[in-house]
Amino acid sequence: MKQINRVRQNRSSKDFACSRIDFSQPIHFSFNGKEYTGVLGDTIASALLANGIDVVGRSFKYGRPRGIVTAGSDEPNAILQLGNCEATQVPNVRATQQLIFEGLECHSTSGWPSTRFHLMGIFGALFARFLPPGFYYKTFMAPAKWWKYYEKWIRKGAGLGRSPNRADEDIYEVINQHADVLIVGAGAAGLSAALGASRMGARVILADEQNEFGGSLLSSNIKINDRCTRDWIDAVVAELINYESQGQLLLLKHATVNGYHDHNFLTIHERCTDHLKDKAAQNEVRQRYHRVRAKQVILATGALERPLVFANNDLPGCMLASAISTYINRYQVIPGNTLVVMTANDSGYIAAIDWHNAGRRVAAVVDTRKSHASELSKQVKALGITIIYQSAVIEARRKRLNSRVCSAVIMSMDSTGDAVKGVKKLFCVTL
Amino acid sequence: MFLIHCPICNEPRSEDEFHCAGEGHIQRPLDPMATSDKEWGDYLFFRSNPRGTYRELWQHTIGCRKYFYIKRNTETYQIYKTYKLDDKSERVALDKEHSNKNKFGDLL
Amino acid sequence: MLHLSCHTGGRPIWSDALCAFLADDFNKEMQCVGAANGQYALDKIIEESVIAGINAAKLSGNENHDFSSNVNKELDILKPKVETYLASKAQAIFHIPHAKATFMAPKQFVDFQLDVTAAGIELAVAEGFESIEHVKRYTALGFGTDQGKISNINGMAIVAKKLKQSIAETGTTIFRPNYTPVTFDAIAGRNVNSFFDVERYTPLHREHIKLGALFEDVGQWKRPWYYPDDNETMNEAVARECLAVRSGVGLLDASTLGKIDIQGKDAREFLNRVYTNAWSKLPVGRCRYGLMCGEDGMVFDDGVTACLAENHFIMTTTTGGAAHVYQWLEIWHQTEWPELDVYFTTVTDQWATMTISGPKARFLLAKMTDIDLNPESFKFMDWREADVVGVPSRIFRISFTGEQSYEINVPANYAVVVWEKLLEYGQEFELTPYGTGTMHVLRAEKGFIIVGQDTDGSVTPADLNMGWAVAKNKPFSFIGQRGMNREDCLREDRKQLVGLKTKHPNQVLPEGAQIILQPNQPIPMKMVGHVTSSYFSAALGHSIAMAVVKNGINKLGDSVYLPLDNGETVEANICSPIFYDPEGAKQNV
Amino acid sequence: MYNCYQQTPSDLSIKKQLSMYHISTEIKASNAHYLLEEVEYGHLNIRVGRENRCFTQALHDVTGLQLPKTSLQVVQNDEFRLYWISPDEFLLLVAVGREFEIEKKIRANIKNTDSANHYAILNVSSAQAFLKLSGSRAQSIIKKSTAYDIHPSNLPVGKAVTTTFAKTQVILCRTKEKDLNTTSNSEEYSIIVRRSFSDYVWRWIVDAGKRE
Repeated sequence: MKQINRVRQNRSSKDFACSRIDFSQPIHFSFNGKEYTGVLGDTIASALLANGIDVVGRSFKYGRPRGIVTAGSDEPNAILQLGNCEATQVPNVRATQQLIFEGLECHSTSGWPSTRFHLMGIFGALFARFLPPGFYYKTFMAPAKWWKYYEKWIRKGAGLGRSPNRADEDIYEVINQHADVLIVGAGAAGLSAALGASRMGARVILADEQNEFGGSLLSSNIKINDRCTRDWIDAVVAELINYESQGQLLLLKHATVNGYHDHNFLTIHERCTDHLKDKAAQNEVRQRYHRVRAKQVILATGALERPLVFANNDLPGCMLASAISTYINRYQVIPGNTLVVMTANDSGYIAAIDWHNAGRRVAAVVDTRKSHASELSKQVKALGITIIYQSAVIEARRKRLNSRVCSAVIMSMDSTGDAVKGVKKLFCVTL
Repeated sequence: MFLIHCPICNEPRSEDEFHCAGEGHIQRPLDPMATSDKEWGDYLFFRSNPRGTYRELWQHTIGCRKYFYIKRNTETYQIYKTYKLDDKSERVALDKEHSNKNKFGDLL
Repeated sequence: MLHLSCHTGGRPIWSDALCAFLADDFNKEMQCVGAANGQYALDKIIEESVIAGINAAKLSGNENHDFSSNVNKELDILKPKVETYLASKAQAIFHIPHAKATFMAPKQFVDFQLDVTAAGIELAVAEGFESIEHVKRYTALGFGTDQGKISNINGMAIVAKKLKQSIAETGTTIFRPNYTPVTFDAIAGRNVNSFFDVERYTPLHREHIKLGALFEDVGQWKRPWYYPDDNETMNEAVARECLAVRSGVGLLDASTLGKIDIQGKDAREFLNRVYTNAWSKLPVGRCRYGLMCGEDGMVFDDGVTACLAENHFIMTTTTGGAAHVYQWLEIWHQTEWPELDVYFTTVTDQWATMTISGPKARFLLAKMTDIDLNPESFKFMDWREADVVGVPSRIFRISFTGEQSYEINVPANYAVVVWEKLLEYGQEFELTPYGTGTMHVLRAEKGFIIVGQDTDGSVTPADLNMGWAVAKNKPFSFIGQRGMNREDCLREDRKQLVGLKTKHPNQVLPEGAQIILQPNQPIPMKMVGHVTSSYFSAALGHSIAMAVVKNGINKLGDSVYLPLDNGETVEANICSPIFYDPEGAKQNV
Repeated sequence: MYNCYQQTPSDLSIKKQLSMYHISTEIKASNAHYLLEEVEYGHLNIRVGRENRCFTQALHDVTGLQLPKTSLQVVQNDEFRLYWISPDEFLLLVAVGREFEIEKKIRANIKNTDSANHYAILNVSSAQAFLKLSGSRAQSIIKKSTAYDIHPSNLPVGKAVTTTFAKTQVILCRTKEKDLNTTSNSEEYSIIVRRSFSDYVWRWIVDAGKRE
């Protein structure tokens, strides 16, 4: 399949100065048994979006089709099962974090019998009214001896992946580390803190869950010293590598700081070869678990964008604004044709600008706030994009049961944001 | 995982080198055979298990093998201090705690 | 992103200005920077983070170091020029109302992974769940593998609105490790397969492999279980080994028994306090069996202790109990009786112990050493120093089989030499190596207990009918004395150790089988005890079992019944647990 | 009053088997990145309180060493090495075969023969294995095995710690610091482990040495 949502590669590279993908190296992988092509540097999510894949899974209870929402470890929907053979099966992999490699095989975990035709989906659509919260507690409690029948059916219907039923042959290692300062996250904040601490002579560990350092700077078009963010990142990392070669600093990529335990004991889950291949070579470590005792900890974990809750907000095509910027700037993927942005702060405007600059249409920016004239809103207006103030998307609509979002219902709100009045409808494919 | 300062080795060590031996400062009755079943039961089985400050006896099992006391918070897991069995200054502090406790009788 | 700050007990604090939660100052060794600290302007982030890095370095003991910026001077990376926009204030909005009431509108999802909707949360609140932790558990909000990363705050906001309170009042649920799913493999690391648990070997391990031994795990030790010939089954091998010991001589590697060296002028007094029996008069050159109890009066270890010199003893413990006993001695010495002059040192690994046992044991030993083995001078429960095939040894004449028996202790470095010579000289006497399988049968034939198998932490010396091992008149109240004199420990109908003989001599009772008095009771039956050890005795030609039975010692000769899991009920007679050589004649010769 | 005697055969032709005999008759393991060896010493375990002048004088007379002044310290001279294990426990390493002679000499030098003079000496040469680990991977092998911080600032030469190692208990010591002037990996550690655990620890180290 063609990568219909990929920004053409012959576009001048300066617009995508921070892009981290390499078009010269196509990578083939399969999703739900079908072959796709991405490029080096893609995550499964960015490659799927590039290929125009909307539905990556099914929801747990109602079986509704679900698409990619985020571009990071917070992804709730694109949870995949990975592995080319029984021994290498890995459940619970977030498509937004896993890089593609040649020959990668992955499957949706919540689509039984298949993502397209889903028994639970029909069940969910018909009986959703009868599945209130606490449904499992209420309905399946009695009679207790029936639970074994319910359980089988519920588990099969739900499913967030399965564990492999053959022994994993790969090698995993645990290693103990000690640091004066452990820094979690290597975005602008983490990199700066690492430099500050290292120059003071401290023993530092810098861990980041992404495949490269830079954090949100990697998805940003902002300029530092009039140059693209990449130059700043490279300069900082170069100095840090110098400290690393002296044994004073440990840089960890693909490494999620997962647990913060008593007395500054932290655990880091480093995925050494998961982004490269299905199975590690002999005597090569696939994943490493660092048990760290740190004297000081700096959390430079950044912030997560909070989605707004509205009707049908789960339809494929509804994404976080920050994710849209990331896919465009970092992966050169525009996940749709026409965009409606709803926002309660200024960050939504950046997504609109990125989308517009990538050459596709922004239908409107819907701002829940009162009319204002921030710098960003001026820029957006200058690009000819409509801004609708004090309004909200109250509902997303679709055409068919399994299709992605096709339009947004917009209403203006009262000043408290508690009620709505008037209806307006806009067509879009990404929200 | 605790980081415990061994007062004998005089440096912090990881919890897995240690072994907790339960509540500290529990005195064996000098003449056990003279105790009533209730007194003996109190000594043998009953522990204060408070929420908050607690003194425990620990052994640096994989290390110097010496026993020592830890004064710590059972809620926050903060360790206030560790001290040797014969630490006289703590003895005084402890007696004060006990006398305060006695004022409130069985309520505590 | 506050997940990590919560793992050790921090509680997020809501900031109205930022419309976000920030970490509290619960952990003094932790700080947040950048967006995690509510800072979004890039130049400010860099400035704030560099300072945080410097401070953390200082706080962790690097205060004497000068901040040097000699690297990368050409690009001032820590004070960069950044284009910034003055952001307008954000609005705290979470849930977009619909034209219809929430429960009538199309679904408004809060948690995508577990399909929790705004209507669902409102319903939960309406049903009376007001604490955010309860709402979370009731609706499964944030239960998925994403742990509520994008859903929790919205869920809280909806609860807050419904309850007409602020988000700060509602609070958050607490995040716990792990932030993202971790594979079990990564946590296990290399602690898999042959590294799963520590394996301890005796100095003779390779010799056992050469003889084709199968191994049994005892604690972390690998002990020879039995040495099958050709296609022998375990039962056949054990029967052959048992008969060999009873009629000729057998060889057992007993190196795993715990050995603690005790030195000091108060060693005897210390033994008096930790053992139930008396030690004041044990002469140099003699050994004594001792029972160790907890303060509750229950048996927790046993073993033989030898008097090496007036102020010098060596204590043996059970294989599995060695570490515990060692700790036990230390805690009493350090916390209660520091005034006693005594030092304990573990020497389990120093000595390899080879036991030769059987009527021909002395003939074999005589070939290997010059010392006087005459039973008049080297009596049962004596020990001697000796050169055995030229290797300095300590020989203990003690017996766990009921036969004439010598335990040869040699420094582990020379264990193999002695073992090889034993096998060589032993050919003449058909010396048979035996393992723990056979050892268990032989000791059960004699009614010797194994602590942890025939006892379970609720058995006093009196329950074992071993009152002879409890001194009545020791001046110091030894550990366990008060406990075993509690009213409950003096009851007559406590479970007591007895032997069982089945009606049918070939029936081997399953260990753990329950004992009843009347065979035809309705369920639930009244159980009066259970089988602790059970074997087929090749030497006696019938099965033997040890069991604990209520008031068993007074019921010798009575019939009891054992309902088995195959529906069959077996009849057995209560007897003395000493099945073989009750007078103890054989071990004394 | 104490039982003290020669534990090595007078007949020197009698074969001796060190701990690593379980693995093979070799007492070395290595690849390009590390070298692991078992080294034989005489081990004497000493229990004594620092205040026992009479004993410390005898020890000094025989070995020329004073008891370590601070915890975790190792003191040594050309002939002897003395480890602090706990406030009243020390490990004295002597040349192979001299353990009995040294033990006898110390006992003989103790002037006060009163039974109240409290100390203990014990020959534990068979009970523990002394392993030497060096090479470029030595550091990572140890980090995979113990939670103790082996950074030179925390574990310099001249310090010995009893700690967990591959789920067992060892006495860990840095014996040689990395020589900054040479590119070769001169770093070296010693690991003293109880005999019955030594096979497991050996295999663990060999496994850890397979990977960086």
